[in-house]
Formats: sequence, C-alpha cells, structure tokens
Amino acid sequence: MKKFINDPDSFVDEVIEGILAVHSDALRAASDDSRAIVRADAPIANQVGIVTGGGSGHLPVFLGYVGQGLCTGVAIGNVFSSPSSDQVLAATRESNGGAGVLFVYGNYGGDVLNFDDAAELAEEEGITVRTVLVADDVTSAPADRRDDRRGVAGLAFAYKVAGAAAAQGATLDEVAEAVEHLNANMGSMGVGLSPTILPAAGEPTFTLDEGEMEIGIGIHGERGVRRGPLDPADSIADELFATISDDLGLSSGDSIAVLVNGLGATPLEELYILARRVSQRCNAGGIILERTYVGEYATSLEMAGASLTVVRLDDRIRHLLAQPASSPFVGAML
Amino acid sequence: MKKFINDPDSFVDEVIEGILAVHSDALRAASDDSRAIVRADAPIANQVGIVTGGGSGHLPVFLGYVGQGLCTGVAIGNVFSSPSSDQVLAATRESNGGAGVLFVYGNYGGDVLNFDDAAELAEEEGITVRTVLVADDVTSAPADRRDDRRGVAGLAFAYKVAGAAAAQGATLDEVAEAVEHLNANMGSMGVGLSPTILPAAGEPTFTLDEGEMEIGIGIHGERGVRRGPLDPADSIADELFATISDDLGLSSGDSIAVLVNGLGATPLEELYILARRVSQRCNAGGIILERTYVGEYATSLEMAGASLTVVRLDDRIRHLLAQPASSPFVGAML
Amino acid sequence: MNGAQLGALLDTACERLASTGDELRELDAEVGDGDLGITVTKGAAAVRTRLATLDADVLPNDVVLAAADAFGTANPSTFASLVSSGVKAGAKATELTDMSTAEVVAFGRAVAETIARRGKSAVGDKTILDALVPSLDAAEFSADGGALEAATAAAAAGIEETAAVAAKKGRAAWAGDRGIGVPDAGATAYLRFLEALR
Amino acid sequence: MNGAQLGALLDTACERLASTGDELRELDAEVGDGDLGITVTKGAAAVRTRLATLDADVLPNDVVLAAADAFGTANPSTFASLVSSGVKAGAKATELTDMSTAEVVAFGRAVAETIARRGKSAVGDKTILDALVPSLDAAEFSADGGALEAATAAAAAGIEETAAVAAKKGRAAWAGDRGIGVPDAGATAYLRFLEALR
Ligand SMILES: Nc1ncnc2c1ncn2[C@@H]1O[C@H](COP(=O)(O)OP(=O)(O)O)[C@@H](O)[C@H]1O
Ligand SMILES: Nc1ncnc2c1ncn2[C@@H]1O[C@H](COP(=O)(O)OP(=O)(O)O)[C@@H](O)[C@H]1O
Ligand SMILES: [Mg+2]
Ligand SMILES: [Mg+2]
Ligand SMILES: [Mg+2]
Ligand SMILES: [Mg+2]
Repeated sequence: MKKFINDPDSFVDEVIEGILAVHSDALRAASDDSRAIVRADAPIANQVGIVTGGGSGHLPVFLGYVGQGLCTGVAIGNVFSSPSSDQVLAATRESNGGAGVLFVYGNYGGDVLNFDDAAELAEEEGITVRTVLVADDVTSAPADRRDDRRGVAGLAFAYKVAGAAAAQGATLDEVAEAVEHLNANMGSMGVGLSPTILPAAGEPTFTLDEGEMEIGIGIHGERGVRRGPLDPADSIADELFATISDDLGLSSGDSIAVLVNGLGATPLEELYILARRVSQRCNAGGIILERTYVGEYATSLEMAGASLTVVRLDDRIRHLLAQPASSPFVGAML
Repeated sequence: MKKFINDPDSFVDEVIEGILAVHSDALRAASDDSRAIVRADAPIANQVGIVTGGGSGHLPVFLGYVGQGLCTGVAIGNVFSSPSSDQVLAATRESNGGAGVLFVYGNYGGDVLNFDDAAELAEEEGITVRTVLVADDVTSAPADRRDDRRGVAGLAFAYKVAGAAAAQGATLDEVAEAVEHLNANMGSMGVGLSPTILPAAGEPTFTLDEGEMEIGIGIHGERGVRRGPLDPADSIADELFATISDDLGLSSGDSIAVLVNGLGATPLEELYILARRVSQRCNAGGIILERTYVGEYATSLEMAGASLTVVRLDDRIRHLLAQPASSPFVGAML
Repeated sequence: MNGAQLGALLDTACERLASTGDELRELDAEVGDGDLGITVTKGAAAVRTRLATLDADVLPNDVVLAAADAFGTANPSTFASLVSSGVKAGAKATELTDMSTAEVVAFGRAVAETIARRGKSAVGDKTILDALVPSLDAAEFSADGGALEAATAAAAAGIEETAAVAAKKGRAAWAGDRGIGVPDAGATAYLRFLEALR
Repeated sequence: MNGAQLGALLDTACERLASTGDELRELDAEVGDGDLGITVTKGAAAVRTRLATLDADVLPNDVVLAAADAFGTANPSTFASLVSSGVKAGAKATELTDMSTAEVVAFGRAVAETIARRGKSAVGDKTILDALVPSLDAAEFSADGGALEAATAAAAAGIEETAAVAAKKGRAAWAGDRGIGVPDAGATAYLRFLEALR
C-alpha cells in the first residue's frame, strides 16, 4: 500500500483533523466526532442550508464543497461508506438558518438510507428538509431509469447551482427545483485505468491488466459497461462525449459546459489532452462550448482515470454557474 | 502505460493545445510552435516581466503559474527536458514591458544552459535580463553549497514573490533581490512512493518495491538520500520537517508558511494527514504556522509522493505572499 | 437461551466473522465498491465491544438491540444500515425472550420485511433477502434441533441462485449483466454469520 | 572524406543509435531523470532528417554544423545543449575540410573545451568529458587507420573509471555517493556513437 498513512482505522479522522487545522478560518466541526462539518459562519440566517455528505476518499468531494455559494454543511463517512444518520443530523442542525435545508448528495443506497433517516429526525425537530439526489452517471442506468443512476462528478455543478440559488435567497422549493433542473440537463461518464486501495482493506478494489481500461467506471471502482484494451486518448474522449451527448440529445447550436475530471492519479497534463479533443468535437459538431473545467473535482483515492461531465446550458443554469463561490478547496475552480 | 495519450511524440504539444483551447481568455502563444506562452495581456507596460520554464510533466509548474501577480511568460520543454533558448527568447520578448525581464526557474543544468543562451540573445536585442535560480531542495546539496541545490515546489512561492513585487512596480533589481531573499529563507524535501513513466520512454524512471519509499527524491525521480521501508505518515512528516527546519535554523517563535505538495498520484486525503502532523510539530515547537498550503503545486506526472516546503516569514515575504494572484491553474491556491 | 448465553454466542460468532473480511471485500468489489468486508469486520468488532458492556441479567431482546445498534454505526454502509434497522424493527416486533425456533423465525420475518420495505427490494433481486427468506422457511419447517443447520443449507442454496442472475437493487445493480456469475456479497455475509453461530 | 560521405556515415551511425534508447534511459534514470535515451534517439532522428536536406556538394564543416543544430533542438536537455554547442564551436574553430585524424582530433579538443567551459566541468567529474578527452588522446597517438578503434577503446576505459566515482556535475551529482557503481550516461552515449561509426 503506497500510502501516507498512520493507522487505517484512524485514516478519515486524521484527514479531518488536518483539514480543520489548516482551514479553521473557513470550516468548523458540528459534532463531537468532527464527522459533521459546516461553514465557519453557519448557519446563515434566512438562507436555505445545503447539506451534503457521503463516504470519504473523494476529495474535494464532499468536504471541499463546503463554502460560500456552495454547501453549508457536510457529513463524512468512512472511506466509501455512508455517514450515519446522526452525523447527517448534526450537520443539518447547524446548517439550518430557518429557511429549511436541502440535502444534495449522490445516489447511493447507504447514503439514501442514512440521509432519509436524518431527514425524518430533523423534521421531528422542526427543520424542513427536502432532498435532491444527484444521478448523473449515464452508464449506470438507461435514460428511462435516470433516477437509478449513481452520482459522480456532476455533484460539483449541483453544489454550485444549489449554493448559488440559496445565496440569492431562493426558497427551499426553488433551490430544490434548480438542482432538479440541472439534473435533467447533465450527464457524466468515467473511465478507469487503475484501481484504488481502501486503507482499511489494503487490497485493490479491482484489477486491470497492464494496458486495460474500464469504460463507464464509477467513482468507487464500480464496474462500467466494458473492459478492454486502452484506447488512444482521442478515442476515449470521443466515446465519453458521444455517449453523454446522445443521452442529453445534444444538437448543433446547443451551449454546454464541460468538466474533465481526474479520478486521482492521472496527471493534469492528460486531462488537457482529453479536454483538447472535446473542444475539437464541439467545434466540429456546432456545439458551443462555453466553459471547460479541468482538474480534480471528484476523485477516487489514487485511481488513475478520468470522467467527463456535460451540462446543457440555458439562461437559468448559466446564471447560477456564474455566481461567485469559494471554499478552501475549490474556490477558483468553480 | 496507464495514460490518456495519443502519440508520445505529440504529448506535450497536445497538452498545450488543450490548455490554450480551454484558457484562451488568460493565455496566448508567443511562438509559432506554442512552446512559448504568455499572459493574454502581456507585455505589461513598465512592469518587470517574469519568465520561467523548464521541462513538461510538472503541472501546474510551469505554465500554470502564468497569470496576474505571477509569471508573465513561460517556455515549455519536452517531458523533463529544457525548452530551447529560442523558445525562452520568444517568451522573453513578449514578456518585456520595458522594465526588463527576470528569469526565475529551477536549478537544472539543461535549463541553465538554455536560459543563459536566451539571456544573451535577449540582451543583444536590448532587453535587460536578470536571473534568479530557485534551489530549495535541501537534500540535494549541503548548506554550504546551497546554490547547487535543485529547484522543486518552492518555485510556487518564488513565482508569487516575483509576481507580487513586479505588480507593485519594483525594479528588476528589486524583484530579483526579493526572490533571492525568499530563496535564503526556504527549504523543501520530497518523498517518493512510486515512479513516473515518461510518455516517450514508456518505462518507469526507477523502481521501488512494494512498501518502499525514497526519501529526498527530486521531482524528476532523482535519487534521494535514502531508500527504505515506508514509514508511518507521522514519521515521514517529522523527518521532512526536522530536516528542513534544521537547514533553515528554525527556532521557537519563528513564523513560517508551509506547503504540503502532492507529486501527482497521492490523494489529497493523505496530504492532509501530513499537514496535520506538521501543524502538531509546530505547536509543540513554538513555531507559528501562519499558513499551510495543501495540494498539487509541482508534480512529477503520476508519481505517488509528496514534498514539504517551509518558508520562514518576515514582513517582507509575508507582505508579498499576501498579494492577490490569479491564473487558470492556481488562482485561489496561492 | 437467556440473554447472557445469547451474548456469548454472538460474541463467538462475531469473533469468527473477522476472518470473512477478504472474501466479502472481493465479492463486493466484483460489482460494487469493496467495502462490505470492512462493514462486517468493523461491525462485528463493534458488536463485541458493545456486548462486553451488557449486564449479566440482560434480556435476549436487549442483547439483539444493542448488537444491531453497534453494527449499524460502526460503518453505516447500505448493508449495515439495512441489517441494523431490520434487526431493531424485528426485535421491537417480536420482543425476544427465549430464542426458541418459533420466536427467532418470527423475528427473522420481521427483519426481512423491514429490509424489503426500506430497500424497496424483494426475493430475486439478488440481495441478502435471497439467503435470509429461504433460511427462515427452512428453519420453520425443520426437525427439532435442526433449525440452524436447515437455515444454513437453505441460505447457501439461495446464494447459488443469486449468482445466476443480475442484481436489481443496490450498487451491484449498476453492473447489470456483468454481475452474473458473482454471488451476492450481502447474502454471503449472512451465510457466514449463520455458519459462525454453529 | 567529403561532405556527402560524412553525411552518409553520420546517417548510418544515427540509424544505429536508435537502439541505444533503453540503455541510456536506464543509466540516466539510475541517478538522474531518465530522459537521456529520449535525447539521443530523438536527437539522432532529427539529425537524419536534417542530413537528408543537404546538397550533395555540402562541405564537411557544414554537415557537422547542421547535425549539431538538429541534435541540439530536438530535445534540448543538458546533454543535447552541451554537445550541440560544443560541436558548433568545434566546427567554427576547426573549419573541417577532409576529416583527417589530425583535423578531427583538433575539432574534438575544441568540442571538449567548450563543454568544459559551459558545463564548468573537467575530466574526473563523471561526465561525457571522461570518455571524450581520453578518446582524443588515444586517437592522436594512434597508428595509421586505427584512430577510431583507439578512440573507442579509450572511451570505454574512461567510462569504467566514471563508474568508480561520484558525479560532480549535472543532475547525477545530486545523487552523491549513491551514484557510485553506475557509469556515466552521457559518456556512454558518446561511446555508443563511436561504436556506431565503425
Ligand atoms: N436495496 C437493497 N435491499 C436489500 N439488500 C440490499 C439492497 N442494497 C444492497 N443490499 C445488500 O447489501 C449488500 C451490499 O452492501 P454494502 O457493501 O454495504 O453496500 P454499499 O457499498 O453500496 O453501501 C448487497 O450485497 C446486498 O446484499
Ligand atoms: N556540467 C556538465 N558538464 C559536462 N557534461 C555534463 C554536465 N552535466 C551533465 N553532463 C552530461 O550530460 C549527461 C546527462 O544528460 P541529460 O540526461 O541530458 O541531463 P539532464 O536530464 O539533467 O538535462 C550526463 O551523463 C553527463 O555526461
Ligand atoms: Mg460502500
Ligand atoms: Mg532531463
Ligand atoms: Mg459495498
Ligand atoms: Mg537526464
């Protein structure tokens, strides 16, 4: 295990300690175990609170998106495992500024169970909660079962849209509707080139032969749609872009934003090789590529690989994506 | 080779194409081969131009530090190889706003040869050029031969200091002196957990057994001071911090800034585990840790590993580090 | 069986479960994310720690509630959450007193019902239910003293069937037909638990 | 030897150098960054491309200048920069006409001088100079027609000595005593070039 680590069992808690030590001006713990974290200035009075969370190992997802114009609070589970409902509840309490709380997180079974429990508990305490699941991975279920899809790097845009709407004073229902609108116009797809190792397990989550890739992989190493020999970068970019493009029904004249996301070990250089090709495809297809985000927005520990997220832009999404946002992790990136 | 790549021979040019496609608002080519790049608004009249450069494979070094309050221009070589003097000259010409140009780059033989040649050619064209080499890797030469040391992640601070001084209207000599002052107060040290593969070579630059680390490694995989079994994260952080601390002669009451830099494949989570320990050491030793930077500031393709950079702060450095800076890559990070 | 005896039995079973980590990780990783090994080993360890805090005269039902709570919070993944809330609901519905076969089967039915309701799943979806439900049927109609053996055999048979189909629920469902051939990880965890009880 | 013959000789030699990439990469990687293989293979390929553009009546000196320029810009690493500028300076100093041993040795001395001056290095620092300088000495005092063979043998002997010491210049110097035992990569590249000329 080529990891900087002390004890696998304290991995997540030490990461959080480090983050709180470095970013004490921006973040604070909202529970004794520090597994619930909120903006230092939370709750924001009369603003809808945005709470997210999920398993660890995906930085800057989830904790990195707590900030101004983004999420208000987060609950952090063990590596690749959901936080508990108590942890979600703790984040919810301290994120509630009186205008209700929106849960925005990726569609994973364990998270849904625990967030739903937390929502019930919060409602019992008089906090109004709504939930919008992010389900952007187009290969994880066909279009007629969109809601079954898992949530991947599109989370970044969901946080931006939710946080921007909340900062502008939208109501809980309006913020939820904005994220749902984004969801309907967003698709992602990933490709993995090497596995990750969970610190507590010490073994790779899957194996790929030298020179193999897994097309359609999830951010926990979930199987994709196809495993095969590693294609040239341009073919891979073409396959990801065409698949998402079909799913969204993009056509000439449409405006989009694109995120080329690194899964962890892949150098930034290679992400730009993919971005280059996407830009070429858009030019060739008459699609207006208004903005390209390149970098690590949702990772899977040290997995080599990348994902592509495409958002179809309309005035509403464009406006929300253009709002200022800042967090210790992704300030200038979003 | 687990890489998103088309043709190894066009790797660097495709990366640059991708970067220019995505960041055309901020960057523009300053040579026909696009190996010289400058700020879109370069040259800045009556401001000292800052030109850097070196081999590819280290993003955000070097191109990522071209921006407001940072470098004006850059020359980009092949992976791990110097740019040519012509490329440096091209960047220099378009970075010269009339107040002269400072070359700030890492101390590597090939770069020194080519930048020196470029400096001569530039002087022949009437451009005043000065050079300050960054040489922060404490393990690469003893303190009495500081100037022989190689330049690593400390480059990030050198760019910030140079760019901030230039933006404030300092003269060429003053900017150079500011970077020299930083150099005298900065030290770095790295540790590698896995090798990189040069696209054009297709083979790892070195091999480490499972569970081994190379302490003191350079950002091209240059050998360090010791190879041995992978220590716990805290011991590694202690060793890096103690070595640099001794080199700088830090003592209780000193103020420092620290950069925990990822070399490429190491997850952000693990960098925070190292940052946590450094913060603990500072607290224990009475050293005032004013700011900690955590992230990928100088990489070595997909190498797993990290480096620590420590800067002793005085009012002068503190003031320059506090100035605004922005680039498509490191805006909020610096 | 009284509460102390049940606690001792569970303690031994959880001790034995420690060795299942690798198998469950690998099964879960085939189609999912590979964390089930951690869920079960951490969960089992947490159960043992919690059992050690119980009084000697504790009631069987409270032993079960305490174990469920510990298992559910150690690593609250899908499996841990479903099993924990299922067991808690089962205990509340049955009020376990003597752990007779009839009582345990009734308890198990309530567990399965809760899992199915919360997981929106049914037998045939390739989940823990495919081992749990047949094991309860087998135990109910087993010969005296043979309930555990019958349940174990039925669970194993149910798991074999899961290998033949694609998952319809949970993370494994995303793998679709590519998951065919791999037995369900959660169902296997349940089987290993039954085996550890012997 | 006229210019066309020299061009043909260099072309063959550069073709042969293509196979040295792995060896040079590995040697450079032992203590440095592993790019010398790329420098030499890309450089040799660039030389061949450039040679193909020359006129049939080109002068030997211009063949050498063209080759140096191509080698220096293909992958301008330390080695490429030093060798290219050294060869250019040597050609300017000697004005090669017939490629006699005396002429080539004088040229080589000028190359070595320039490398030493620009690289601030000397024989014994574990660089290309440790092969280049002895090879010139050997060629100068060799029997008629035996210059290349003598130079090759002397270069090989010089390289063996480099293996015994720590580098004092270049990237390899950072490795300090850990570089002992590894022959110098740049010196080896020069030896492979001499061998390819035969
Ligand atoms: N909706 C569901 N209903 C019943 N059981 C489920 C459901 N989803 C998952 N499971 C069970 O949980 C197991 C996976 O557990 P776990 O690894 O904790 O999930 P995850 O990693 O997705 O959080 C599956 O093998 C299956 O037996
Ligand atoms: N200062 C120097 N003087 C003479 N030769 C040198 C010097 N520095 C390096 N070399 C030669 O160059 C070789 C390394 O070349 P190269 O791999 O291109 O360097 P780098 O990767 O550091 O740019 C060394 O093996 C040595 O022979
Ligand atoms: Mg999981
Ligand atoms: Mg090099
Ligand atoms: Mg799992
Ligand atoms: Mg080299």
